[in-house]
Amino acid sequence: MSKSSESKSAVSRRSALKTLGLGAGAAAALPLWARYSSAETAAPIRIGFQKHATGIGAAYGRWYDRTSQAAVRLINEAGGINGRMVELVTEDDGTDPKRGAEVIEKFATQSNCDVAFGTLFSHVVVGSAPRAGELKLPYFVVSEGHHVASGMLNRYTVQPGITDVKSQVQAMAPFVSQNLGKKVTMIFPDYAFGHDHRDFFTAAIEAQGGEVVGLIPIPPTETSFTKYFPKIPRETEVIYHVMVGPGVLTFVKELGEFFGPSRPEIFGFIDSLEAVDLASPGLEFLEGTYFWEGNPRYAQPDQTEYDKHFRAAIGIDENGASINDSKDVSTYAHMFGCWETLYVIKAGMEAAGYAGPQDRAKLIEAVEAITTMPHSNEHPQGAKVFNGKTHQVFGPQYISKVVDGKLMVVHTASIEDGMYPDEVDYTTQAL
Amino acid sequence: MTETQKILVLHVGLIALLFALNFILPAYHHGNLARVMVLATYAIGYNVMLGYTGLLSLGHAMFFAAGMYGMALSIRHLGFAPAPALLVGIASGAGLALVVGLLALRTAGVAFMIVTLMFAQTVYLTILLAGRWTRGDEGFVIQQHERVLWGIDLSDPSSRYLAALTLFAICLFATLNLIRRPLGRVFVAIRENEERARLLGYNVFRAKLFSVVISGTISAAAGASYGLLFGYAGATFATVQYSIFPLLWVLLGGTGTIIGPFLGALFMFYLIDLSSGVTNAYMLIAGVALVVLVMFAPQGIAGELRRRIWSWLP
Amino acid sequence: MSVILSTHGLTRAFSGHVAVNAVDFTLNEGEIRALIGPNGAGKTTFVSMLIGRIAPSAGRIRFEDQDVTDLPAHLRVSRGMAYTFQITSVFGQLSVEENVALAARRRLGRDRVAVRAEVEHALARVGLTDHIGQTAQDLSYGHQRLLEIAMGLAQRPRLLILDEPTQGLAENEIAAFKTLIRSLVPDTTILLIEHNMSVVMELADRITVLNFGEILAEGTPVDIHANPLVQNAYLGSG
Amino acid sequence: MDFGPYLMLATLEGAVLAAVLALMASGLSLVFGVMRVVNVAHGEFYMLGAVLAWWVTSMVGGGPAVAFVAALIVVPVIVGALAAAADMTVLKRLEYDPERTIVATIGLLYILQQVTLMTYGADARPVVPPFNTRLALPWLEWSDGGLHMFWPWGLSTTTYKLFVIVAGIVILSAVWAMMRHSRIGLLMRATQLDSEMAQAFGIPVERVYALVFGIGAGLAALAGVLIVPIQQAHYLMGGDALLLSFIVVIIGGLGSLAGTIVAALLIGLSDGIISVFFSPTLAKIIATLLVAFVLVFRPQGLFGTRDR
Repeated sequence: MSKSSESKSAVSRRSALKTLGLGAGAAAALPLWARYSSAETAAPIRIGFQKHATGIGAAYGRWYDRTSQAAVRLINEAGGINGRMVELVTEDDGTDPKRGAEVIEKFATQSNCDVAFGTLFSHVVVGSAPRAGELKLPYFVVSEGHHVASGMLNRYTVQPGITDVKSQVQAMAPFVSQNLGKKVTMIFPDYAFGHDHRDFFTAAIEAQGGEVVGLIPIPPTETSFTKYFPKIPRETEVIYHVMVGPGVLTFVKELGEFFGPSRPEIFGFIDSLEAVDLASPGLEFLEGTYFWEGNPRYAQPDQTEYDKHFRAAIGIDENGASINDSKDVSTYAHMFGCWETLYVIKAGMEAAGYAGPQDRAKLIEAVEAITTMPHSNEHPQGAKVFNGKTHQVFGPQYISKVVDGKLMVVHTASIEDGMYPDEVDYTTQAL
Repeated sequence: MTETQKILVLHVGLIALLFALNFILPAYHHGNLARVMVLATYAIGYNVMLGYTGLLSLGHAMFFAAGMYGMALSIRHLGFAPAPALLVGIASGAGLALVVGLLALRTAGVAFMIVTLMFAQTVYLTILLAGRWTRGDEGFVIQQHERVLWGIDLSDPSSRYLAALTLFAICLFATLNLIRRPLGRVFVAIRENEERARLLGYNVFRAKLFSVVISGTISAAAGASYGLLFGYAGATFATVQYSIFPLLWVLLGGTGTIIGPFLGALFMFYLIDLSSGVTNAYMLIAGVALVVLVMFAPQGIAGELRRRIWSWLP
Repeated sequence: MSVILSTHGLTRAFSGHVAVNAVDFTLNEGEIRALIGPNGAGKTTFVSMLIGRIAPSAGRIRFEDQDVTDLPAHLRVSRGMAYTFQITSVFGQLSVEENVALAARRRLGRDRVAVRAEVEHALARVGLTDHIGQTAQDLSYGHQRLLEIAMGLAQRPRLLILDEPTQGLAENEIAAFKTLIRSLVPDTTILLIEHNMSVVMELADRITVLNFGEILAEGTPVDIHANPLVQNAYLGSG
Repeated sequence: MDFGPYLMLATLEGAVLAAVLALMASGLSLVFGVMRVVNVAHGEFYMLGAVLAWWVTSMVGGGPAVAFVAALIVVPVIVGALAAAADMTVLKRLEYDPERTIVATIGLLYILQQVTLMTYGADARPVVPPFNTRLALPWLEWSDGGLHMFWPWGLSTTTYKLFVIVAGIVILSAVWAMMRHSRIGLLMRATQLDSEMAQAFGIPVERVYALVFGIGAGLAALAGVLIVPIQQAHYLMGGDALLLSFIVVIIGGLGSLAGTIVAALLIGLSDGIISVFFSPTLAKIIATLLVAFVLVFRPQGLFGTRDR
């Protein structure tokens, strides 16, 4: 597998050289003014990639980077966007909203980026988006936060590659109440991301005739969790957990140690174990528990060609780990969002006839005009519906069960399960 | 020129230079400088305590955050206009500083550092606890239409720059004036020798309390302005890291100098900005810079200037 | 003559060790009083309680007919006491001028002209006029002692407590010091801890001898000089 | 869960935290006691302990137990040597000026953290515990006119957690014995009392300082090695540990080893027990405020004595 991708890149280098050679020859034959304008159009499209290289988001940042690099490579091999190569301009935001906003400014005014892209953590998105809006820099986030669709942000901020948390959570409720139990205890981080889970899931499960019997918010920066578990009410039928950050493995391990052999049903968001090897010591108890997955980490028996293509391009094996290091587990449930977003940028730019920063408004309008995206190599996670008013995409959600130490999909929630009424219409805002 | 004239020329010159830069800087550096001026204001506030009174706080982020949230929450939940919201922010910082000062000043030295750290941690956790209103760590956006101060749209680059410059200039000259007045001289006396100051008949506790309140108020003004100018309030600004930053800027620029905080904030900003192009681990460079500075230039940039050429530098 | 300062049963114990034991002491307005005694007799502890640096374990202090025992140091100073440290305690990084100005400014406030005049006056009296622009820590040790005294003077105190003021001064400076102190009375009352016996004998109106935290003797220089108890205490300790 | 078993569980969890905290904080306290400086990079030595433990255990074969013992021995030595080197190259030149030392150790903190990020990466990595059996614990209940033993849901601990508690006690006893009864301990105590006097008596104060700084860091690293099979090694793990050990050292009275250990117990246990009564974040707020108020109203710490 690695061999074929090597030869592919060698080909692409050769073809790139050829293109360059042609370009130079053509340029030499043209008059001076034309040479300049052609040089401009031949210049690459620059996509500013706001990367969580350091800070608490770093584990995600690394995989967002690999995914994005792979997608850009493929886009370039296929001729780029509007005949121009695509270049990622990567800046670390330190997973910090202040630095995030500074990075956005840098993209817009210093490194001549056409668009900004790639942010995951909500606070960085919310801190950066106002600057993107003011600078009229299209800002494509891959955050799964509800901030875009809630109307808090602005016309220039779009989330076209990953479903938001409100939709994800809502889509889980029917399965949970019908298959696992009606009395749910939620364990979640005590900040905005966790509160979204709390509020949206509580509403959704009640709509399904279930109820939340216990809420256990965990303070950020907590490193040991056992002491909170006794607060789980005895009547609990299902535990719903979602954690983020470096303490996730401890959390899941201690949850297992707490219950020992007799446990209620457990349903978690894979965020609790993203980038963590399911074969890690202490996770044996997860056998038979359920997870939401944005994209199934383990290649399923009915794996699509699109998923194979996606894995091969990034260099990921059938267990969702790096092909070079089986212990290097990816953030598979989220990172497809970068890939799909880049293809949305490509589609938007092509539809808008994007030629340069003067066309940024046109680009936003073109993206807003997108409605559906078919399940394809460009959208390997599944077909999508995009809502141009709320700037939010909706896709299928997966529920997997741990069987023999692997996550096997048992239910696919449809796009409709995750739909909710619009809370904003960004298209009414000025461009 | 007398010393007073030299001092005036230097500081008025700095403000004039910054004003002129508004018209010539390229967009990126123009934006950066606006940010640096607000952060430098925060550092000026910090310097009142550390540089002029000898009080080392490790919890100043709580004042910055108090200003930011006082402003932002009154816009978001009470529908205030920017001007009164700004006042609410500044008043929140002043009030918090008064309470913290009354308690923390019962301690000194290392204990004072830790107490301020603990209070700041409490403020941070309280912001998270009140997530229903503050949106916790994620924070919230202050929309563009809510940021029009006296008809001036603060999201416009030039307005933002000039607003930041105004804030910076006010605080710069206010502290310059302060340290030349009797109260400021008492601060310095306390920094130099607290016991002696007490036995000259000065109420040292009250003077230190003034210092904490002035420092907290300026820091809160910076926090409120930051939120208003850049359209965002979030709990990150209350974390320990944001208490360490002004310490770094002030030490880097020169403790107990009026222009030091600005120089430090500017230097640090570009150090991080440039080194982040070289390596992901740009904080490594910040770390090395700190160690090197403290070993070879403990007085900071302005301190070295004072030691070598401008002995009159206030 | 009226009493400016008195103590009644003033006591201070440090974790069991009694440094000052039930001292009854009165100081008359306008006099120069010397406080002497062997090392460890409790002199510095005693004056530290007078000025408020150390809280007494028991006893009361009255200053100008008011009980000041519970007042913090800075309020005693603002009522007219002043204190110069035994170990030089000036603001080392600040200029000589600013050191004295700080002492004067509490009383004179923002009046820059008056402060400046007071500074020049105090420095002239101790002979440091030429050093006005220097940084205090660059002064010689003796000059720092004089600066300390100038800071005392600039406060225009009613009672000036000097803790070993002549330590480290040259002979000619000591002579000038004696003249200076004499010129202060009777407006200012002087309480002086001193080891230099010639200074004590020449300056003091009366002498109080402290030994093991208690008053051993009190009287004129001539009386004390002749007192066998005092001689014994000094010889015994030395 | 019923109140009784809940309290017992919280106590057990608290004891594990207390053991680790006591180790780490005694290192901080030792450094402050002898050298009169605050080492802000102390949390990073803890982090290095955990990260190097991961590294050593993945290098050494022969099963988790052997690998873990190897880490337990090798890692503190490496970290201690590193810290001693930092002391000799940086802190010594600052002449241990308290404020400059704080700044320098903040710099050191960033350096260690970022070098770890560059080499080890941003992931949290687990270390296999040498042994780890879940122990369900019984509880007694008065019912039907007699005492009955039953096994409440969730009341359990693991053998490894019990081992951490025991290891903490053993190591701290060893440190205490070293301070009391060895020549090195004597030199340290002499230096602590009066460094100038110690120098005058021919004690190599500089070397004692380097040694103390090394031992302090070694203790933090040891805490890191012990905790890593329970938590994971992550490059940002030092921050909160530093904050907690600061709290412990302050509550215990700066520089007092016995006070530090008592305070670690108090903080460890109360961290567990306060969370029984309040919502977790509120519990953290209350605990933080309590510490602040202790400092404000008893600045010498709960167990220290006033200087004058």
